Amino acid sequence: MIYLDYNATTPLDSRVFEAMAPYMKERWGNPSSPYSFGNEARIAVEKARRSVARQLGCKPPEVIFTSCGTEADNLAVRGVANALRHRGNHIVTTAVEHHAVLNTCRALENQGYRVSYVPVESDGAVRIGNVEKNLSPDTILITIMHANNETGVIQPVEEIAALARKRKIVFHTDAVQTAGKSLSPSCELGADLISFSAHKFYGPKGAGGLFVRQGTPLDPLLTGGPHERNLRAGTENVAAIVGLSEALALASESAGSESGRLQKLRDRFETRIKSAVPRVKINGASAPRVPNTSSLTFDSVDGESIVLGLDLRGIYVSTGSACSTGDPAPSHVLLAMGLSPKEAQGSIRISLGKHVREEDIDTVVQALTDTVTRLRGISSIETTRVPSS
Amino acid sequence: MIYLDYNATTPLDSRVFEAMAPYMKERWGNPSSPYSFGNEARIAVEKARRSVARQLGCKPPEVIFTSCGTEADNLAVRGVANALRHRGNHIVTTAVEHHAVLNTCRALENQGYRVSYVPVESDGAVRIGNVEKNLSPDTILITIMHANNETGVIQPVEEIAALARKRKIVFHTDAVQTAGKSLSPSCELGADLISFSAHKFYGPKGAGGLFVRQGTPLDPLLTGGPHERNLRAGTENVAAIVGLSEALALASESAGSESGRLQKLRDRFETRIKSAVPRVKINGASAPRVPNTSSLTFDSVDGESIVLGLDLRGIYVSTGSACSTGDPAPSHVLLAMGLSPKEAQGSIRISLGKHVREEDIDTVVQALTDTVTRLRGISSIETTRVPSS
Amino acid sequence: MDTPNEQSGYAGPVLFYNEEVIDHFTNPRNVGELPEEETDGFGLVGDPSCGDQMKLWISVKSERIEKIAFKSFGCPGAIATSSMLTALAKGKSIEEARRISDDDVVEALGGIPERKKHCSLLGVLALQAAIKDWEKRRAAGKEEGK
Amino acid sequence: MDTPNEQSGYAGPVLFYNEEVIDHFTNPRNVGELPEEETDGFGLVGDPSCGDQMKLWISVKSERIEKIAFKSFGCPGAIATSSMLTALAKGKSIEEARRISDDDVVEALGGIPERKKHCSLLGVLALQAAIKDWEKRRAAGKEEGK
Ligand SMILES: Cc1ncc(COP(=O)(O)O)c(C=O)c1O
Ligand SMILES: Cc1ncc(COP(=O)(O)O)c(C=O)c1O
Repeated sequence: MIYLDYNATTPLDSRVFEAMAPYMKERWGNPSSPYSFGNEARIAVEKARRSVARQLGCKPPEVIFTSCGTEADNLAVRGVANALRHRGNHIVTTAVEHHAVLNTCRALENQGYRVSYVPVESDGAVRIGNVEKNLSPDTILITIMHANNETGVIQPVEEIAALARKRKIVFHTDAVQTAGKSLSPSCELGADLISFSAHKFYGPKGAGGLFVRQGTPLDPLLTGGPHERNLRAGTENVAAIVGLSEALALASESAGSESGRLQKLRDRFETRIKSAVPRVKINGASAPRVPNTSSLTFDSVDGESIVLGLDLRGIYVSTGSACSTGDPAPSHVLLAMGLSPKEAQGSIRISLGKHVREEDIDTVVQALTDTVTRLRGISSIETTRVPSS
Repeated sequence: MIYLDYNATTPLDSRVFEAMAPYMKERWGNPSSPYSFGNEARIAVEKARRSVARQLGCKPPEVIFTSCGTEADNLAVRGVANALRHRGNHIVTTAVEHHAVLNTCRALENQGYRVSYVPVESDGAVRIGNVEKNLSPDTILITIMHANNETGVIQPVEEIAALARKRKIVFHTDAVQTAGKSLSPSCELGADLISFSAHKFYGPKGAGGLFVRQGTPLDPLLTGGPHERNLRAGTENVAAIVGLSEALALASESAGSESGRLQKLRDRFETRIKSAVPRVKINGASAPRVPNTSSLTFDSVDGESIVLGLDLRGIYVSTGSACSTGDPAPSHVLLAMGLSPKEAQGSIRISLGKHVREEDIDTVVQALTDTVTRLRGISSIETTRVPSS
Repeated sequence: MDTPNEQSGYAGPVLFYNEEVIDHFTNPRNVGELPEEETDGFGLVGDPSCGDQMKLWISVKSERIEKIAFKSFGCPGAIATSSMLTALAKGKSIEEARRISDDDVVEALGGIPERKKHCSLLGVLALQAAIKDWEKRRAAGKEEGK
Repeated sequence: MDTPNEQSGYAGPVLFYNEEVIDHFTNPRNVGELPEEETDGFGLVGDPSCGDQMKLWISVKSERIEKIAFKSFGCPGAIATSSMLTALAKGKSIEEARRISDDDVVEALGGIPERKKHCSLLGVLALQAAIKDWEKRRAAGKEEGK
């Protein structure tokens, strides 16, 4: 198989699995238990927290473990919204956030919050001026993602952080697509809250986290026991936490060389596909992008049909939109960039990762060319002749 | 080691680990991905859902997977509170709920809900009349646990369910301490919402679930993608879900014989400790209790000191209260049963499980006797003489 | 093929196509266009600016569909159901063809994911449009022939 | 011993006692009571109806603590810090003993979990109460002796 959907999930690194296994097999104690067997688990959790803090460039108590990236996003957005309700009810975000942020903002609108969805330009990036224009005295939170999961486009997060700091507004960034992959520690982004998710960087599913800068007002989402500094109740998933920390350490170690390698592969892919297939567009290509992601729009064909065509050849890519995975609405990200619904429907996402080799790229270019050509042969939009009746 | 804290967490069954491993090692696809490799993961998740539904006695779509028991409790309580806000703002619970329910109710009080905490009798059980007395026309939710984690006392959940049905009030029960252990499928309890947590029945940490009876009004807690029928967003933790279902199937299989065995061990323990140590009280002994739990109060000694004394001999038990695990407040459960703070401070919990043998019980009785005797020798409360100054 | 969607009532995003559907997606029957002179009826349904689109041509001899062809811009479900529809309709009398329902198409394919059932309607509607077109042309022809 | 609590700023429920603390918990020094006739000062602090309690006896010769004894109803932290306090105070002059602080006790034990620091105050307060009692008795004795 050739797997090209690393933005959806990644294989668990076998070293990470080995690090987790003892906490499933032998050291299964509850980290909150008041005896030595529980302490072993607690020590593992706190060691993981220190390691993650080192990778992110923050203090250990600023790391809160959650069950996934979605939970981290919900904790950040709902947590600030609740904690600062007395100060204001306005939230600023973008039109291209992941649904974990976007649908959470929509849910908050139902609870009486006002949300501004800053538009992006056709390159997929927001302009800082548009963010600033949307701020008001009752703005309590800015939540803008680091890199977009569909296009890989990077938002000007450092600039937004500076703006938020100046205006004393809490700033959250969803760094699920960059944590463990960027060259610099996430904390240098300058955000007050940063979400990440282990299964995006060769860690386990069921493990995410939120950096919470000291002093950031935040209410918990899950209440109960005093776990995670009262910010996330629930018996800690020790193995998953250990796995997250191990995965982050390993990923950060190779982030530098891996970025460069992926960028070359991605460029090779884009150059070749553009010359092999007419009428293909790379979305977000003119904005800064993460090195592993390519969003492509093919004229006159349906993305899901391309995905299935490739699937039948053992190549796994995804559609640029949830549409093609059963939801009839085309990608909100591509629409926000100005693509027509038809264009959005004709889009796929390729995202590369550590097991992708140069040969794979050439195989994929060939398979994709064949598939698109065949589908265009079937496509009713390609028909020029409509019988006159 | 002799582990006697099965109510806190349990060892992962090695068969469960084996069932999970393939989903960490080979079949790591994202269940929501639109290609065959993702489908493998989806098939596993939906197979697990059907298996859990079979065990609980409900339909597969009525099973929602969460990351832990705490999340299931929060989803149930906050989910109903939000969904029915327009109908009323009153919630009925008890004074002895787990913090996952209790602190969630308290958080809802801050959001304008009114919560009635039904008292328990000295045996630890609520009386149905007291529940009924607290209902009002604006009651939208009753949330009362099945078995208490500290005392093992079973609440009259079937009666409460009948009452709730009659009054058309949604009823949630936290069955974290009974799921996988009871003889009858949880759905026979008659509740609309039932929480459970895999790590309490030899499954993995990081896997819980909520039974949601068809038609029960419920808002999601984690918003984002359309996972879990829009009730719980976030990439599914496939391995944990597979583990939960495997663990529940295995536990349910042996629940009958295991209950009987544990009850005998518990009775042996209680009989012997009462005859070996003077001034010891078994909390909740006169109410129906789950067979594995024993809550003991020793006069004039501190529970945490007993726990450490036993810990030093390789025996792991917990205090009856979070107090002794660092929180200065004594157990809310024992206080609600009428124990004095001093009595509550002198309490420990023994909870048995599948690796406990008869010999272990005898070893523990001896060690506990020695420890309590030694501590009473140090105890200032045991001093009768206060020098006259 | 295991189809957890249907059995569990699961309505999540993932799609499960069976082998028959995949075969019709990979080797669609009667794909293409009929030349102007062979076309007795034409149907166009769907709006490609928002979802799937389908075009369908029929050639009718003695009130029987002798030739049929389609083109489709759409998801695998749309392509496969359109293909199956043309396979079912070919050789049928107009009256028989008119009665082919979306359920017939789905049944002939051995099932299709719940969320893709609407696709099977597209082909049926295109065929009905083509039959209507044929009726109109025939009526016009009779007029002329008078 | 690894004490993640302190290093990570973690303030969760679990306690980590080091070996020294465990030794003082297992083999508390100077545990017991002094007989009435040897008691020159007595201190009682804490309310057992709500938390830990401690009783402490001292026997003073030439303004020096010759004998000291304690009993404690409390958590391991309370027992260990009380034990260490008596070990520190024994043989000291009243003036030196008065200056023993809770930090001194914690330091002598090589540290104690953050959440248990308040325990170490209990012993210190009991000793100060006993010293006050000794002063009162001495003053009363002098009165009498006058
Ligand atoms: C940008 C972004 N945010 C949030 C998430 C949600 O993370 P998780 O799948 O761990 O819930 C994802 C991935 O699905 C993502 O790509
Ligand atoms: C009765 C009860 N409810 C809820 C929970 C919380 O479950 P979890 O630890 O999976 O969050 C527990 C255990 O901690 C419990 O005993």
